[in-house]
Amino acid sequence: MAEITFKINKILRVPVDSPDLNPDSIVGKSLDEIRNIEIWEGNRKINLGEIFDVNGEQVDKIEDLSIRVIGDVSKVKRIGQNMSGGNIQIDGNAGMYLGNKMKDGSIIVSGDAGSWLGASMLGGRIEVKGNTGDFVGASYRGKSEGMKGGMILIHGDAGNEIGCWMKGGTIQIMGSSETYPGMHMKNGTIYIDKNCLCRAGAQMSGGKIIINGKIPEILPSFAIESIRGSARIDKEKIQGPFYLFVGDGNEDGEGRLYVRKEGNDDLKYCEDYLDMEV
Amino acid sequence: MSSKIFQDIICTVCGCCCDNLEIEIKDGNISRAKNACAMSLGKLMNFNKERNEFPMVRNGDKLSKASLSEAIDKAANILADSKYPILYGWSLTSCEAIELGVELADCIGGVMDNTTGTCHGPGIIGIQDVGESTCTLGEVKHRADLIIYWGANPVHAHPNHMMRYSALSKGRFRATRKDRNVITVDVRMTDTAKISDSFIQIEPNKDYELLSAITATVKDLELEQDKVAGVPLEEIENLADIMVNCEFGIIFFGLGITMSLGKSRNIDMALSLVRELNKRTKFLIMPMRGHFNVTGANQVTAWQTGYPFAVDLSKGFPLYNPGDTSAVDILMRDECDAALVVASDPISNFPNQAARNLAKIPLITIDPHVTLTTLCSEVVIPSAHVGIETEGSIYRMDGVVLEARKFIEPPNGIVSDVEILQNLLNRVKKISK
Amino acid sequence: MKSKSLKVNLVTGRSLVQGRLKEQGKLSEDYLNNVACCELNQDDLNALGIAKGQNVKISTDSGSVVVKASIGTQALEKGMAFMPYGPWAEFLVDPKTHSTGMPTYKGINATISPAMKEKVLTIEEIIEIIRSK
Amino acid sequence: MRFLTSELLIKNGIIFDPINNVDGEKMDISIKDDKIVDKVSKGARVLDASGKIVMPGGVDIHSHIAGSKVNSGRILRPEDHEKDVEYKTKIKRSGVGHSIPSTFTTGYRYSTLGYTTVIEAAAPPLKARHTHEELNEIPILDKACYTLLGNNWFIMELLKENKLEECAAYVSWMLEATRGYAIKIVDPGGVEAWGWGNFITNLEDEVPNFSITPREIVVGLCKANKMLNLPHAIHVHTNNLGVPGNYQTTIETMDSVSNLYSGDKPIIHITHTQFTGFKGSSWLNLSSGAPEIADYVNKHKHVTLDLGQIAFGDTTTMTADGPFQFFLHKLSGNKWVNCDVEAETGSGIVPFTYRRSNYVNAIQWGIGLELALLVKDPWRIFMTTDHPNGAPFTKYPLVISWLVSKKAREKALAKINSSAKRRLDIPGMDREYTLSELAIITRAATAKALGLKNKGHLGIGADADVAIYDFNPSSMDPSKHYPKLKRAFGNAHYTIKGGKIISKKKEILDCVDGRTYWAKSRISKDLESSILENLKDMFEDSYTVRMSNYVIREDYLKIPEKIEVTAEV
Repeated sequence: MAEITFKINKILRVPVDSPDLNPDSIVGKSLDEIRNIEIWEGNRKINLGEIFDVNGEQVDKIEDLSIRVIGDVSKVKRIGQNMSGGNIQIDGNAGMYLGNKMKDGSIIVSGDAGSWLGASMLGGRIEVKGNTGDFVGASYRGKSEGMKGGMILIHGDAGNEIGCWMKGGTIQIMGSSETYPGMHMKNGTIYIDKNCLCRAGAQMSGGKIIINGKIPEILPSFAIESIRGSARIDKEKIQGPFYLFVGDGNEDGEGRLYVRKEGNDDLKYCEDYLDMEV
Repeated sequence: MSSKIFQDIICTVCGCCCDNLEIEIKDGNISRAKNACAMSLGKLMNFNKERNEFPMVRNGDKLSKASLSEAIDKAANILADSKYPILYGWSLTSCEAIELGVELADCIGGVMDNTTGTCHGPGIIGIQDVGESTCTLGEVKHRADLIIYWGANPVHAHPNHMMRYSALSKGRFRATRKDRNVITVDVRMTDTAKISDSFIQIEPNKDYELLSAITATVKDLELEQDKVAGVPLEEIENLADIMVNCEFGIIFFGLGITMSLGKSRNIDMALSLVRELNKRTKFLIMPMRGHFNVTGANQVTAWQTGYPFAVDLSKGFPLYNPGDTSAVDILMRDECDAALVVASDPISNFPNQAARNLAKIPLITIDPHVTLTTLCSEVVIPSAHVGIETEGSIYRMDGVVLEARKFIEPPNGIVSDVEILQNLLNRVKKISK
Repeated sequence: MKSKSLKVNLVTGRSLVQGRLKEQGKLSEDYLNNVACCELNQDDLNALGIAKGQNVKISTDSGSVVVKASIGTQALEKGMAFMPYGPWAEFLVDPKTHSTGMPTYKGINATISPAMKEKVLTIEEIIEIIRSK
Repeated sequence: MRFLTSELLIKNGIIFDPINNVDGEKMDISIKDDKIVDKVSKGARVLDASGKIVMPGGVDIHSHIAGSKVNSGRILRPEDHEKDVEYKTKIKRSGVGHSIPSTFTTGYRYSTLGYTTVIEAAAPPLKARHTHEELNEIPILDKACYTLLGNNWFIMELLKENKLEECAAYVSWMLEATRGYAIKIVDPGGVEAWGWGNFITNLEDEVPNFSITPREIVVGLCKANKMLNLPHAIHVHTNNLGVPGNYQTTIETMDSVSNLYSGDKPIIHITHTQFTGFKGSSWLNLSSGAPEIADYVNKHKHVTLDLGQIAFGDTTTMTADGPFQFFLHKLSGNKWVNCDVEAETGSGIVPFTYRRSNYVNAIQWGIGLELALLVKDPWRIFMTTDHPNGAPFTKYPLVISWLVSKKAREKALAKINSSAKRRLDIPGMDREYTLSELAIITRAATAKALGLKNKGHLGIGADADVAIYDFNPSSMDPSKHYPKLKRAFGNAHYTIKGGKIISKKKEILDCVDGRTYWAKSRISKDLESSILENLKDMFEDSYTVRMSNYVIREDYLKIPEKIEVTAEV
């Protein structure tokens, strides 16, 4: 993989909007052409070169292109938007809309990432070592189609409404999630290794959510279906036992919500509604 | 000095926009105001108190007197130089001023946001996912036999609401109070609950769960919990029955569910419940908008830019995403480098850290009163009170448009928001040519 | 047994007095007395060992502030506190908007402890804090 | 570059001006200030229009562009705006487009299609001020709005007691109070029944609590319209819209006023007739009722129609017909907004996508075109898409290509649902609209139907609204070269409004404010005072606003233009 590095060279006061900082807009361009790519700093048009020191050499095939962004770019929005290949590595904290509408390729963030990570994602892979904001893999406001494919892996915690209006793909949170994971979810898989604050799978109509840690309460419109020995994410199998709830009844949904049995004693009441002996 | 009486004056305090005030003017002051509630009287009898008498510009650490053109010149330069300015407030001024505000934001490339973000913004986000079934207040007055106040306390926040538009009003098909069933759902027994027919006490931050349970019951699903949000199951079933069997029901929701845990999704669920109920009977929902023209701020911003609030015009086209382009979030991420606040006092209502970030950047405030925001500002320009000293179009909470009228001359040297903003816009256009 | 502090669920909101006074201007003594206050349930006050009108300190993850304690006219449950919107409540509000633009003004976990000796900040002092770099 | 002279000469254009019987002749058009004159001085600025079509500015008789319903649609659909934005320039304000454009974008995009006059199709009287505030902010276009009266409590009561003269006086007062242009009737009685969540299905159903039937409302208002001598006929959105078998309701509605017809001016206009031309008893056997409707219209001179043509793709349906929109919400499952207005009307919004593969949508596509091809008199059928219900107005060039070219229709037919194709008569229809007929149904006939004397033609004294399209009919055949025609009508070579050159291709060169027309029918003094008396207490118990706060003053409109007539009552 040939690498082009972008090292942030100034403290950003206002947000930067750089949807063209992605492999598709950089492949086949010379370093000077890359430096002259237009981006927005607040309401001013500037060039990439004005806030990044750009090094490396021209790469003509997108599969070989690896973009490395060094420094705190938490105020730089839409990195990797619409990318269809190649790799982006961010050493530091990333901004909002990272990998927005991404088709393919991969993004790795060593620090935290902002909200709307991988929103409306179609394919590819995003990995965040730290935490993320809200609306991971979600849809745009008013649209009823979120992430359709691809894979998002977050090692830290995630915010609210991850996988909102999700239609496919997989989101794995190794930490905890706040409220409403899988909100209005239609399909796809969400795995939360630790705890969920509340309201998992609210108004979901399909798809699968697995909560490995603790959740204080299940929404009243969900119904217990059975206790399963294990649950599957794509090919990987996780040993249970899990309570399996089906919902959201309010949307006549067939979403499947797996909640680990141990540690969730508050949910024991649902076992009375199971006809099979436990 | 002779006294003069003005009829059918429109009140410019809360979202009710009562339009039957009768004002008596004596020696240039309001001596009596018939049909005005306590909050309205608070404004009508004291609008002259604690006013900014003249424009002020800060040099060093003190705000000192300046001429109108000096203040506008300084403000214009701040805005023209700014790389990411916020234009905030707008809910306590006229639509004509808001139209100029959007044009100014479009011209300088700033973020146009109004107080909806910290009021019923979550409600609008919910509507954008589910839609809403609503009406004008007269439909409630004429037809409603079931009125539910959810997380709203009109006795305190909209004192004339029940008398003019809902529970205590006389409608064509609902002549007396007995024809109406009034239910209040809140975390505490509010004064509104005390005059309702029944009160449902809900645990704080559990609105979504209760709404979800009621919707499930309306859909005849079997609930597996005997208590939801602290409300026993048969009380939920009873409420669901009342809702399904009414002829015309309405939910008025307040900040109780937009400001607590779940925010926009609480309203998303409430809208879904109402949509579900429309399969069985006639059911509507309406937000209790707080300020007299916050609805107008949404409408004007929406017809000019396509979006009701939190509109980022810095890239030459409108961008909307509350959470990214909304005032509190931008301030918490410390992303803006200048601000214009019109007819609002964010420094005394925003979370403290957001207020600090707002106070540390060049801040221009246009407001009749001395407020915490004006005291922290770089430039202060006093403006006339809409609906008292200047006229203007305002939108009631249900979207009905009224034209607030002028019946007292403003103090000399004090001009309207519209005139100030027009000057400011012209000056900015000259600078950025 | 007088417990030194009490866990409560804080709701900030509109009250008619605050609604009326905000229209009149926020520098008046009247405004301070009616807005720099926190309504509590009578039993909670007793548990804290303080009487109506004495000062208490409220703190949340976002900050803390000293205000006058009072009894809710609109019956407050045990474990609940109500404060009118305004410059004092602002220190306690959770700024996290969960990407909706709305900070959390209601349902905030807070702890309350007696602070008879401490003073309620005046508007000028609050402005000083806000403008301090 | 700015020209000092206010004179303009459009040279050698190929003129289509049906009102003045000019059909494709090479002529010059002279303009001075904002009027068309017979000649100009040598100093006039010259626009070379040789080899190009020159027509009067387009006049759109039915479009939802302003008002509380349209704005609720804008607020509802950020996802519709996100994909189609308008960048600001020195002259243009920024904005958003697709199915519900923001106000500025509406003005710019209509002018790049060569349209210069657009009528807002439905203004709820109580919220008419909102409509006018938005119309004031739509640049360039001249405009007006229709006042919704078909479910008005006071009118229903007056008609029930047969007080026809008081009803006419009240209508005259309402048009002045709301600065409206014509009587708009939507699902008469049905929206009032929807106030209780009920539905009205035919002209004979009684409206709950008012014991009047939709037929009596239509007939009563048609009589009132004639008494008041209003410039435009009653503009009717019939009952049962969007329901299979509703073509019969449409014909009954047209026939209910046939005996009132005298003189040569049509007295009833049925709007977006495609949605009301459904035959069959269910979605499965849905077929086109266009032949029957067209046959009736060909035999009766008192009726005019507009198409309400659909085009495939995503759009937003919005009408004052609350019950229909709820019906469409249940059908589609999409998000739904409903807003009932006290004592007057209602409204509903549902985003909707018309799909080629969908049997019902394909039949709807056919119904609209069959109506256009079967109604013989082009002066009584107008081209609309009921923007944005059938399609956004930016799709007009596509609809034009279907009307003028059989090949264009065949290309579209090849992709639609095959069983729908079999059931439609379109494949067998050969008629192709001539350019003159096209000018009639998009500007001349609509201006005439609206009674706007200075619009829709290029005669001396007409408003200087001109559209120049880069298509040479002498060297190219519209039927064969329809893609070129579509492109030409998609971005007018030049659009001139009030004598000013507004746009060249897609670029906006100048921005002016348009007029807002409203109709004033002067009635006798004593009738007026009798009405005013019992209006006051009607407001007391029916409305939540006072009468003095209901009336809109004339200078609330940016540039008001009163069209005054004298009533017979």
